[in-house]
Amino acid sequence: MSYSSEEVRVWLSKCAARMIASSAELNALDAKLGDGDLGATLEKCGELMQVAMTDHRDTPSDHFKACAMACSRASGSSFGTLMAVAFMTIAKETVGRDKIEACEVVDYIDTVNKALLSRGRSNLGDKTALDSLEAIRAEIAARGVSTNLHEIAHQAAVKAIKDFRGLPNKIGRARMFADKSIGLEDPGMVAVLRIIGPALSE
Amino acid sequence: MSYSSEEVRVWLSKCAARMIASSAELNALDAKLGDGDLGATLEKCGELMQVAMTDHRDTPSDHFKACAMACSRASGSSFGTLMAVAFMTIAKETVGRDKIEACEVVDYIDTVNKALLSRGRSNLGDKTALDSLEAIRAEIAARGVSTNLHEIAHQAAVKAIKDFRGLPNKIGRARMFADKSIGLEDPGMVAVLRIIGPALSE
Amino acid sequence: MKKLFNNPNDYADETLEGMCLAFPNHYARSGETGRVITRQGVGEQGKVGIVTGGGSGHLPVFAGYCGSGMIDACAVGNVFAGPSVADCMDAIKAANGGAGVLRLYGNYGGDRMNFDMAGEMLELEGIETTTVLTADDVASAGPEEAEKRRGVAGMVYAFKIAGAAAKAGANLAEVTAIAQKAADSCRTIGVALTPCSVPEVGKPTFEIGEDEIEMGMGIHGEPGIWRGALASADEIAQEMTERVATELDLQAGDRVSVLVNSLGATPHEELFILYRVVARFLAEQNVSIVTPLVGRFATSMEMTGASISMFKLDNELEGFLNAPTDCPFWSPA
Amino acid sequence: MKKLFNNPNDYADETLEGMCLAFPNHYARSGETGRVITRQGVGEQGKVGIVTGGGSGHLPVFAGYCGSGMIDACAVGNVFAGPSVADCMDAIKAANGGAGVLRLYGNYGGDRMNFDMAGEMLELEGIETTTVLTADDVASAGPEEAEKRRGVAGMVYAFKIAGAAAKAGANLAEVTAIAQKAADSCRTIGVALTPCSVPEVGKPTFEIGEDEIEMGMGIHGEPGIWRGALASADEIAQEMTERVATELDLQAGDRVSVLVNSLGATPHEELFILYRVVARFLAEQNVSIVTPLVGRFATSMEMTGASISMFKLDNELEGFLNAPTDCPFWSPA
Ligand SMILES: Nc1ncnc2c1ncn2[C@@H]1O[C@H](COP(=O)(O)OP(=O)(O)O)[C@@H](O)[C@H]1O
Ligand SMILES: Nc1ncnc2c1ncn2[C@@H]1O[C@H](COP(=O)(O)OP(=O)(O)O)[C@@H](O)[C@H]1O
Ligand SMILES: [Mg+2]
Ligand SMILES: [Mg+2]
Ligand SMILES: [Mg+2]
Ligand SMILES: [Mg+2]
Repeated sequence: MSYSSEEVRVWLSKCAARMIASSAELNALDAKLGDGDLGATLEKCGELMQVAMTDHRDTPSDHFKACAMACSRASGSSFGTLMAVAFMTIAKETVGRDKIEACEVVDYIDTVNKALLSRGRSNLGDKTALDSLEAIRAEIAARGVSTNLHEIAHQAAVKAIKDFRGLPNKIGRARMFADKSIGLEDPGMVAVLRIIGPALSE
Repeated sequence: MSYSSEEVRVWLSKCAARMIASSAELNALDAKLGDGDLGATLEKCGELMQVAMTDHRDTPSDHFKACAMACSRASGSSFGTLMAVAFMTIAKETVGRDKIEACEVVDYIDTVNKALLSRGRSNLGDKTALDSLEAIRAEIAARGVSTNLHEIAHQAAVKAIKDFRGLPNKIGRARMFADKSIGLEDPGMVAVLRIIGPALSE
Repeated sequence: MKKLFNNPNDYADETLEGMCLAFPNHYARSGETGRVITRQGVGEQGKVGIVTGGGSGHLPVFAGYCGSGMIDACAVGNVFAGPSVADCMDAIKAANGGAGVLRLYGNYGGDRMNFDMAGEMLELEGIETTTVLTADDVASAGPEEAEKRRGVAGMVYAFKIAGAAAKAGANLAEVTAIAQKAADSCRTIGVALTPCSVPEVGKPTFEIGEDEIEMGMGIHGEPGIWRGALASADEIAQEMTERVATELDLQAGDRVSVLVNSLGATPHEELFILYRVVARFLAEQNVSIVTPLVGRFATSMEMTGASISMFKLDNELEGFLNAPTDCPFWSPA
Repeated sequence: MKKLFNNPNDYADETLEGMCLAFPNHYARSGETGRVITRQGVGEQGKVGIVTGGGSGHLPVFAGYCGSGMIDACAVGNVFAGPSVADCMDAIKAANGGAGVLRLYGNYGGDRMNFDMAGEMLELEGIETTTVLTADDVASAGPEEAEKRRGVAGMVYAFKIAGAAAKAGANLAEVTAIAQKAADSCRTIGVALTPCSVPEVGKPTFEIGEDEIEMGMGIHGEPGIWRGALASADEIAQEMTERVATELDLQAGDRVSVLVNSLGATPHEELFILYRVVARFLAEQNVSIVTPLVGRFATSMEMTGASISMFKLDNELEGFLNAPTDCPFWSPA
């Protein structure tokens, strides 16, 4: 199974729409532990991505690069930059190819997450969006690539939030309130879930 | 009847002591309509005057001049300056004489008050210490100089406060709160009464 | 009252002590009480001296503006209280270089009384003095009673102009005349959002609602023109700008300096937001802005609020405004 | 929240608009979003460029320090939020005169991430960049974890030194080295009395009791070392001075610059009251103070509080500290 440039464009467009739609919820979550701008950041990223995704491009890589540019313009907040880094990383990984193979997704997520850990100087277990990505990667790796990639990712993202809720935040603004963060959902982890979108059964 | 240089010195010393004693009351009154420093001002003036009045001088004028200097050092607030002007004026009026005649007191008060009105750019009726001085002058003028000069002054000062209580302040900081000042005693008028000291019968 | 100080009664003295410790090449304490600040090189023979004075709590006004090409000596009172007559005398004596001394200060009854008396007493000692009062606050009285107006932030223009003229060698009459011209060419209005606290008093100087502002309030909390709901910065600035500009009778081609001044807590960010409105207003009238000043020039300690001043220039005023000075507080921002 | 602004989302942009209107000969907006401030004459061929950046709400930090002999270009975020990667890129491009660009900014995770990424992306375009992070806040981590410390008011020394070195013709490696030396030679601690409000949020950044202060709080309200009762200015200043001085290992004969900085609302009067304590402390150790700075250099809008920085000098640093600059905000008071 593989994804064409056009399929990637449509998928990114839908992600963008979901980012915009979850703005209020994510602002509220970030307000508890950070500066309350996570929703605004995703909204701005989403808007710029939607505009960028109206153009049809030859390769998935071109679309990812355009999204990277969009996110690097959107905001100075962490999540926007992390998205920009993620998109830029995958754009580089896939450069020159006209489609993406589903079986490579696990490797891409791994590469992206390594880039993000290095850029953000954080570690797995710090209770961030990157723990969600890692959970998704691990789950896909364990269960194998299938047509229900989306379902697998969704379940993994839900479980990650639950698994980390009781732990303290160890990086970012929320680290300032590490004690307070125990028992609360990390806003960035919830953002990952929202970007993936609802389970098909929901 | 006349007052020697020594009698003047002792009288000024007692005034100074009364100024210090009334500090708290006058601060509180000034706080209602002004900046609450009238008592502090009188206290400082009184302290410097007391020090100045430990020296024996040849003439009443020398004592008044020393008090003028004391008050001009004490504070930048209005009452201190008015006292300095008053003492300087009477020092000039009596210069070179070794005693003061009781029958001249009415004229001295008049001269002092004219100097104060001009220096403070205020008018009689503005509800200030000067209205008290004028009431004292008028009462002495009407009843004639007698040994109970102090009683006459005291009664006039008490009556002036009562007569002006219902009127608005028209000058100084209290003017900013003209409406609020109706029904309140002008702090400077009370200061005059306190400087005179209690009636003998009190 | 949340402030950084020791004994409330030492607030003014310790301020001056620190200021002179920090800038010993610029400021020195003098006078019997140490309540007179003089500039480096004060009392220069043959130069007209300029003294000012007023209460503490308004830095850089007043003492901060001592400097070469600015004020020579300043008499300093307690917070929001005038300087004593004796300190005014000491300041005048310090500033005297034999060519006479201009008393240049804000139009407040108490200060006037004290400076007048100090001047009179020193005339006996043969020091010639003149007086110019700054009275730029348009909110404090109508134009027909302009002589009753308070002096607020606009006084810094008069300090700068008079100081530069004196430094350039003008005589007492000339320095007095140009100081008066500077005072007459400036108008200011303030707006207050929250009060400050005088250390000796220990509570806020006035009360104001959580969403209220007072247009035209004075720098000691004197009553203004109206109290009402906090509006947008643009609306507030527009009203202030119009009130100030009306009186200056500006014509296309005129040149003005604009001073957007914080009363203390209002940050530079917000001064710049206000400045946009003034700049747009003047641009529409083809009036050009020269040497704008945006910052804290005349404050009320930690009061929140701002004032807007306009200073109408001619060639002479503009030259003196831009003349060099070594005052640590004279900076455009 | 009592502040002067219009739409909260326009706070940063309107600040920059006003700043550039007021000082058009010093500042210009550039970049795709207008969120890059450049100095007059930016991009001078052959000169090493210096960029900084960070959130709005700290004026003069960051954008205010653009100027000849200071910063070349600054990327500006929303209030208390970092600049975007794209704005960082635009700032670096603007500052580039072909001799490389130093990224010089405060040690905050988000800013670091964005500047790093901007630098990496521009290396593909052949612009050579280096990084120096300022991390002067001794309250934000112990000396053994100094690399985790936040950059606060002391960064203005690094701006001044690096800017002067670049202006003097130093190459990228040299400018980077002296900027690092400046960053390493400075220590700061702050104390907060009352919070400020971020316009987009609309409520105070933190809560604190009516008589409480927080020693060591950061300029965005980051937690400090202790919370306790408001003490006298001298006691507070003494603790701050000791905490800062300890780490600099001062010896008799050393020379330091001292920066007593208001976080916004704290008035100049109180900064001078604090300054006395620092001056006395250093005098006792026979350390001399050179070029003290007392005023608002790195603020948190209308926050009440102050910080004390010491900057240990050698001949090279002292020369650059006193080199001329035309920045409107560079003034000792
Ligand atoms: N250094 C980091 N590494 C990885 N993830 C991070 C990092 N910093 C923040 N995050 C994630 O981003 C989320 C917050 O994003 P955002 O609100 O944009 O950050 P901020 O406003 O604090 O810059 C956090 O909940 C966390 O999941
Ligand atoms: N211009 C004036 N002329 C006459 N009396 C005045 C004047 N100003 C103030 N006073 C008197 O002084 C009193 C206040 O004195 P003080 O507290 O020293 O003044 P302030 O602190 O306002 O300078 C008033 O109650 C009034 O009686
Ligand atoms: Mg956030
Ligand atoms: Mg943010
Ligand atoms: Mg009073
Ligand atoms: Mg007073």
